[in-house]
Amino acid sequence: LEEKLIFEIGSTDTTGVDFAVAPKGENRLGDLARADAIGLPGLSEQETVRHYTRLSRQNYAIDLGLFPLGSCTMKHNPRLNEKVARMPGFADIHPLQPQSTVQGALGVINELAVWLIKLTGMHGVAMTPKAGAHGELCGLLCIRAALEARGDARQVVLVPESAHGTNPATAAFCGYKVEDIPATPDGRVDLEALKARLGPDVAAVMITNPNTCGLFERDMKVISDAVHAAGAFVYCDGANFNAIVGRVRPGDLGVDAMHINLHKTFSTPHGGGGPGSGPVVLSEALAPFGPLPYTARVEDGSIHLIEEENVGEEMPQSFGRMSAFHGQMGMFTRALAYILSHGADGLRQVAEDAVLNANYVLRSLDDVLDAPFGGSGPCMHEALFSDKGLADGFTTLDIAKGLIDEGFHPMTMYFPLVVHGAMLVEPTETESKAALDQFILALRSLAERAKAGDEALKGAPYHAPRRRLDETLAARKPVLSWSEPDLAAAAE
Amino acid sequence: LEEKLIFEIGSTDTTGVDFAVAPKGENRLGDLARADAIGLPGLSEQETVRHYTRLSRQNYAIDLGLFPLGSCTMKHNPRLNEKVARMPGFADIHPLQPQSTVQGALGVINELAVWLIKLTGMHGVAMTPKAGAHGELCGLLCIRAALEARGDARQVVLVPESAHGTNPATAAFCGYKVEDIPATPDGRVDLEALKARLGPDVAAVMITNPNTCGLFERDMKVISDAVHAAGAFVYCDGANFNAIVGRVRPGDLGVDAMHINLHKTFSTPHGGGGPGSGPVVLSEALAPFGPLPYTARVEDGSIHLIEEENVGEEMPQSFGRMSAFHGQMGMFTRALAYILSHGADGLRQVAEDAVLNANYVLRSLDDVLDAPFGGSGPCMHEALFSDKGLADGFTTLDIAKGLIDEGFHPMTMYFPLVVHGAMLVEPTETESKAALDQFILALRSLAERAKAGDEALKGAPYHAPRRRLDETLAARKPVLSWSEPDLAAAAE
Amino acid sequence: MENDMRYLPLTDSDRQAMLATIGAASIDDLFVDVPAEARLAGTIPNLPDHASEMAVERHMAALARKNLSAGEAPFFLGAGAYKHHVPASVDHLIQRGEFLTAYTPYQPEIAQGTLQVLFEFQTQVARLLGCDVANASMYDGSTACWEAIVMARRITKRGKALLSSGLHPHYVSVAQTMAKFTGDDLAYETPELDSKTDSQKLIAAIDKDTSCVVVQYPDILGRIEDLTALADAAHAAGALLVAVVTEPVALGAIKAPGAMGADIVVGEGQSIGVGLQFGGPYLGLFACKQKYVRQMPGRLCGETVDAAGKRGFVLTLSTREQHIRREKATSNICTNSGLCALAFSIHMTLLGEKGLRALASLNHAMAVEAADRLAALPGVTLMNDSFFNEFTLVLPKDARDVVRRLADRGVLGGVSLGRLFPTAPQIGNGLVVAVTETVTAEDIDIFAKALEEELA
Amino acid sequence: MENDMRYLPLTDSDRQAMLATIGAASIDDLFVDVPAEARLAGTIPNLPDHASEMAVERHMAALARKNLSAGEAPFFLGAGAYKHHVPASVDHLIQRGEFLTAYTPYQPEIAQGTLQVLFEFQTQVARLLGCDVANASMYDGSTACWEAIVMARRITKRGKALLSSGLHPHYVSVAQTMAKFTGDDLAYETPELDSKTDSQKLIAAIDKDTSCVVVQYPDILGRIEDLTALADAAHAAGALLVAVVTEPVALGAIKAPGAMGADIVVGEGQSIGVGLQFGGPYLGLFACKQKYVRQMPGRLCGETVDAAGKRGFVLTLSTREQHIRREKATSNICTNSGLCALAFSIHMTLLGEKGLRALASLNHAMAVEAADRLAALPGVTLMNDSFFNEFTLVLPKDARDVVRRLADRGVLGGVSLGRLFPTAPQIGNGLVVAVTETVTAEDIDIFAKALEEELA
Repeated sequence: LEEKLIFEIGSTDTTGVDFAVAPKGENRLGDLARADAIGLPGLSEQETVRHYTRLSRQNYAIDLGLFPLGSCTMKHNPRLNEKVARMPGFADIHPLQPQSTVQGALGVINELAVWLIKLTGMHGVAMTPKAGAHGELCGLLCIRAALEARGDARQVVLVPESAHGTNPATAAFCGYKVEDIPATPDGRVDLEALKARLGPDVAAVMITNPNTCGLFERDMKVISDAVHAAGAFVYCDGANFNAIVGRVRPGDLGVDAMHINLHKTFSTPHGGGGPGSGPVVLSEALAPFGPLPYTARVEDGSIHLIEEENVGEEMPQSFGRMSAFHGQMGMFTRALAYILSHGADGLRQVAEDAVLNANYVLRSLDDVLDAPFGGSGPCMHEALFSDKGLADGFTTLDIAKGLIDEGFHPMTMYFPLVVHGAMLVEPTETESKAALDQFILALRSLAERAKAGDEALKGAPYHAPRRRLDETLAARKPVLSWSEPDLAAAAE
Repeated sequence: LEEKLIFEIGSTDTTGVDFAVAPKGENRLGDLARADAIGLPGLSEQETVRHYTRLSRQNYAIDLGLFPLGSCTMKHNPRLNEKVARMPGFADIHPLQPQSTVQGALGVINELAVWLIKLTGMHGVAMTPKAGAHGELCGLLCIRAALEARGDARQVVLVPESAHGTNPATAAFCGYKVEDIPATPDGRVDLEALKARLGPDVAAVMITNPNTCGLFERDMKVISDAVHAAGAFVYCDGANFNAIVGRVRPGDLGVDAMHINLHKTFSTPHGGGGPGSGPVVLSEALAPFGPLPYTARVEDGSIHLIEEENVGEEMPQSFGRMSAFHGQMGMFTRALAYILSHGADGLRQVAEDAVLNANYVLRSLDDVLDAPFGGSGPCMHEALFSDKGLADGFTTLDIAKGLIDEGFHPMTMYFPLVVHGAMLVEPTETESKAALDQFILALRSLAERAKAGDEALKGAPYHAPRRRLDETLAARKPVLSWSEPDLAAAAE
Repeated sequence: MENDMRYLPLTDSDRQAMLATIGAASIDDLFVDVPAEARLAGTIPNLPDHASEMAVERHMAALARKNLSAGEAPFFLGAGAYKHHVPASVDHLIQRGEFLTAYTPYQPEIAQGTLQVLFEFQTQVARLLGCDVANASMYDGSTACWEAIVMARRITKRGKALLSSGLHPHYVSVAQTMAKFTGDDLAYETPELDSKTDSQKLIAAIDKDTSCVVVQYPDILGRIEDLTALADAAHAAGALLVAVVTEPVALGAIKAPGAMGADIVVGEGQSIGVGLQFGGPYLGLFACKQKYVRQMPGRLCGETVDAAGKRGFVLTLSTREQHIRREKATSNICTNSGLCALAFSIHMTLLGEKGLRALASLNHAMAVEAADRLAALPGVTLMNDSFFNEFTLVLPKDARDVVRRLADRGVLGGVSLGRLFPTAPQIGNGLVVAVTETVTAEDIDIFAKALEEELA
Repeated sequence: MENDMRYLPLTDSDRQAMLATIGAASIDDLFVDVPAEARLAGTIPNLPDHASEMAVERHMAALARKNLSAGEAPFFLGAGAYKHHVPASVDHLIQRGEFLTAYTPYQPEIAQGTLQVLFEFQTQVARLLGCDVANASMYDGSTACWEAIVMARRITKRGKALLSSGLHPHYVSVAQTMAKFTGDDLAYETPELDSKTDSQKLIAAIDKDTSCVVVQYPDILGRIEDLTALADAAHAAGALLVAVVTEPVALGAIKAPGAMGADIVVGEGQSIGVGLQFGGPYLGLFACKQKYVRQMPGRLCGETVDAAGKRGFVLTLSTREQHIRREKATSNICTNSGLCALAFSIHMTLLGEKGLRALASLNHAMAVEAADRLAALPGVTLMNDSFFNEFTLVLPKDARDVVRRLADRGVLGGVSLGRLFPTAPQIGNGLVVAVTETVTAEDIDIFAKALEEELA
């Protein structure tokens, strides 16, 4: 299971491509021709295929097994969507082609937009954000733009303790001061504390619902009303939309903006860390401020693109462009194919099965693992456990790494922060009962071993391509790129 | 590494597809509706993807490493060819479409045919055979048809001892009596013995050149002349064409028919055992007898198809159809893409590099492994070793299984039969020097262990998905399909 | 070569170093055994040199564009090859390098992936066809059919086979070609445009020299009938019944030939997982009764255990095969249609019994709809009483020209009997029409209108 | 649902059994915490129900066919997104399930595949851009550019950035959008149709408040120039030079920005491995000098060892990141463009230095050929003295309409400056033309003739 680096097996003399010979002609590079050795090794096509095929086999993936990853919704990625995204009419068009030559592409964006709006009960949607966190940024920029439009320079964003780290980071990135909202003992936002903090300096409240404890915020509508009454906006983190799609519309709960991680609820492949896509649905109050470009269907049925050129007439309050071009088109085609495959009835079933699976896991394990909010009613699409009751010296990490030896990806651990040694398990709706039963069996056995103090568990994983890795060393003496061994040695 | 069978994890109630509801209508099935349970389990799409993804990981493949498989030419399969074969214009056309709608497909067949004819220096080519052995059959049928056309009912086919098993099997399958030709001590056909056997009862001689000892038959032209003088034909097994493509034309050596395994010389993927494709190039004497359908370019540049309808006028001596439709179109597109990529210069380089690599292996190991014909001059594209000199009780099989633990596929073993404990190594031209050096190192170490009598070697492989399997049990009590466990038990 | 070749990894300095190890001065020294007059000095003339990936892709794409693909037109062709929707995951999975670029599983320790698939495939095929055992696939349906005739000869030691007139004419041709050389005696007549098959004639013709009766189900004209009487008659005379299935999807709706007494059932598996591909590669299905298994041709995969006692799979009963038995083998075949069998098995797993039945029922319903619509056109009659997804129309004129003219209008409207049976002009007005789940109501409408205009 | 849904494996009997385990009477019981008025009783109205794979594929294919794809037309668009030939093996490899469906490599023991690729990617990017270190990629070039400005602010603790007029106008827009909220001060003017850039102006404008100068190379009009003087001037004033590369293939032919003194080099990596995709997903490249590494945004992969002493890779320096630092993070980003980075890295490995140089030189040669041919047309002038694979033509009339009319003739003939700079009508006659290895001599000919006719 050792695969050398391309720098160790390739050479700058080898290549896996060939080109027609360039026609001889005058060079117009000025005096800028690159003379230095770049140091990029090449491999033949066969060596390339082998290198990456072998490397891939050191990864765990949904295609190999269950991913019980709370708040990250790793579900099956249908292969139809990959096929669709590769149709030349989608994969091989330039973002600046004349509009008449890309009506189908604009049609995809518009059709997906209509679905997202209807599924969420909102008024508009900004399609260009490149990922969830970028969507959060978009939502907060809409809020800032809306506040500025009324001359209101509020500076504070309230974020619950249990929020994803991106929430406070995003608020800070666009210039807000971040304050925490405490949680109640049953794992929800403390409504009274929130109400008490609301005031003329608060621009927005960022809430995740269902929240990161796996619970639905029962008071969501009351919260929204209070926030609106205080002149602020409600931002909802849409990471957990999978739990409620087709059954609950955030718009009905008073949400002003919510990003949708297309790779979560709508199953675009995670790809080992991206690319994502984070469209943001917007309330009537915020929609006029959304970013460019924007699509709209016009009377003759064609799709019209609003960008810098015509924004003045058509969308004068837009806060502007937040990335080049039209957003993650390759993710839109996949998400739309996914949505059309499920339809309104199938998406509702998605939420039902996701919640059913999570409750099944919760109730199948709450006798051996502490479920801190197990008494607070059903969970939504994820089940939360804590490390309470494990033998001394045994941690959530040990159970997580033990899962690797059982053939599973670890659950989300130590998040949310409000629970000690949290283990957040999200099975998703694409797992069969048989797969869940296998997972439950594995987790049960690990819990029993950790309670019994089985020391072997602390060394896990044993059956993975690598044992536990030294992350401290990596951070203390960062080696972030490869150097020729003699150079590396000389640098020591 | 245990993956259950679909019959153990699926159910006849589960499906991974969905269809529009069938319109209600009258049933026209007579009284034949199938009422019994068929017993076909289904899996959801996610479960299906996982089952086959996991299973695939129990295979060795070219994409994972070198395949030193003599006489089987396992070389790199370029991905361009996969892409080309899937173009809808090739993948999604019906074999009985009107000719005007498939001119591009007929064009592929014709273009490939022209290449094969020119590369071999022959007169015509039969494109329809489905695999190498089917090509052999085609060649022998042409020979029989040609003999019958002149009223000559010869009954014997001569085959060298070192021939592939398909040669005698094919000759027998179309009604010939098979006789062996002995080999000389230097690993080639015994010319004098052959000449002595030729006579009016001999229909054909089947020769492999380069032969299965990895040597070129120096006397090929003399042999051909003698065979022709005796009124018989020369069939050449083309399995080893990779050694000489672009450098030597079988037509120049007097060959009358030779099949070409497209998956060997022209790199169509082996697919775990097929599909293959075995076009047969034919001399002027045999071409008129080739099978239907046949393509020909006509004056207006379009491609014309000769089949039953027009065979009488155009190809009256054809021996007829030997499979439905036009042959392995999906292999033709891949092979043509491969040939065009290499061109005349690249294909010549293929032979050179294949032979260079084999000689490099031969000379890097002939100090530790017995090379029975190492003194007979350079080998062609494969290097032959024997088990001579291994410690008592150690066999070629032990070395082969030991290679598995070193991360390689075993070489071809116990073939050709003329060498005791043969190990036939064919590296192919798509291996880099670095890959060869690794392989040589591994084989050297195994040879040393087998000479030293390292008992551990007899248990190899240790690091594969399975240890050595009990083939005797499998053949003695064949279990060829799955039964429900209680049924299986009851049957005992 | 002056330029690099993307598939050849040796560099010139590698080549020099390797020649030095070998002790040869040049590459030419390694070809000394080739007679000088046969050694080519340079590249073969009048052939182009190597081309970039981009250039080759362009060339092939240009050829592909010259074809009218089935997905681009209302499409109604069958007659032994059927257009079905293949789920995207099938093609994704068969392209995994570990399947695509694997060798024949002669080394079972590192080929359990391929072997387990074959074991599952054999079970699926046996159940679908209603037989005890199936092999790991053959070249295609037509060659499997001939292998079945040879196998029946081996079992019965008789040399005469009766071929039904409903057998695909290409399959008949293949058998006739081979019989010319092997001396097998084949009885065959071209079919008639009749809703009744020639079963009664076949039963009457069975005698003590008959090795087997070969009957297609559904047959080349789309007819389906109970095979029990044929099987009984054959068995009574010591002969076998060989059934041929060219549309396996049908067996999701109609009785399996094995269940009606067929001894050997062969078929073309292309419908499930493989796609049209202009005729190949396809895969031959081959199944039979348990008692004949050692007479079966082709590869077989069987269950066993490894040295550690774990269940595993191996190729087995290879003493029937050419690489062991040489001229005494049951067949000369040394290839199965591995990757096509994989595609078949994956598609069948996705379908499952439930999906297969739904697929078959959708095919039948669409075919009934199309048959009724087309038979209502002036001058057109429907020959079949019963059928699955394919039926024969009798037109008021020769169907070959009609098909060609429909193609000029962009409609791929079935297979004419003139194309299939050029020597039987008496049935030239017949048109075989296949209707699968890929046909839409709109396609039927376009076809019907075009046909009506062509016949007007 | 009445019918099965192919992606949902639970059967109704599974659901009943699971509810029993949970102790709930129905699914509705699990949604009790949702306020009753927000619980939808049935499906959301006016949306279709589920559809078969075949139906969805047809729908999407119909939409795809409404687009004119780059491969179907003579194609000359660039301006931040380039059509290059991507070898077929790249797409094959990124579709392996273990890459495609893997999670972010937070569990390094079972993510060494992804992690080693990122380590190799970082090294490739750093070397290509001429920098010490690179991160594991960002959303795209435009957002990477803004992140670079923020990083320069963090390093210099100054708030004013000078943006070159040669910077891609979308990148400028993104920065302006963000600056409205963050309060950063951005100096920017639209470009002029001049073979000289505004470097001298920028140098003159650098002062003690300047955090960085942001310059694109090659710039939006295709101009290339030595950045050393700019770097020196910036450094003399305590500011940084940020270089932006939207066409990384150029760096196979021309000097790397890092080698000319740039402190941070960002770029759009789409050209290598990714394809056009109507603008996304792409991947942002981000590299800098070693000394600034802890100020870098985005994911970083580093080398380490495991408990058994084996070399391995992990995500590192994550104390900069949002999931640890929350509001104190260097950026809010929690995604890299993983699969695009993989495609980039595979393509770069196939190319190697030799292939990259050959590719770049073919691009340049084709561009020179096209430039000379087009500049010879009546009324057309070539603005650039020097360029790589993209240049600006000055037409005798507004280029927007010309581009639209060319499209109506099936020629995708470049990007008009009117589209890029709608508020700068004075440069509306400019047309940016990109010429890559995918352009043939015939394409140039068709384009030239069509342009000549449009201008006549």
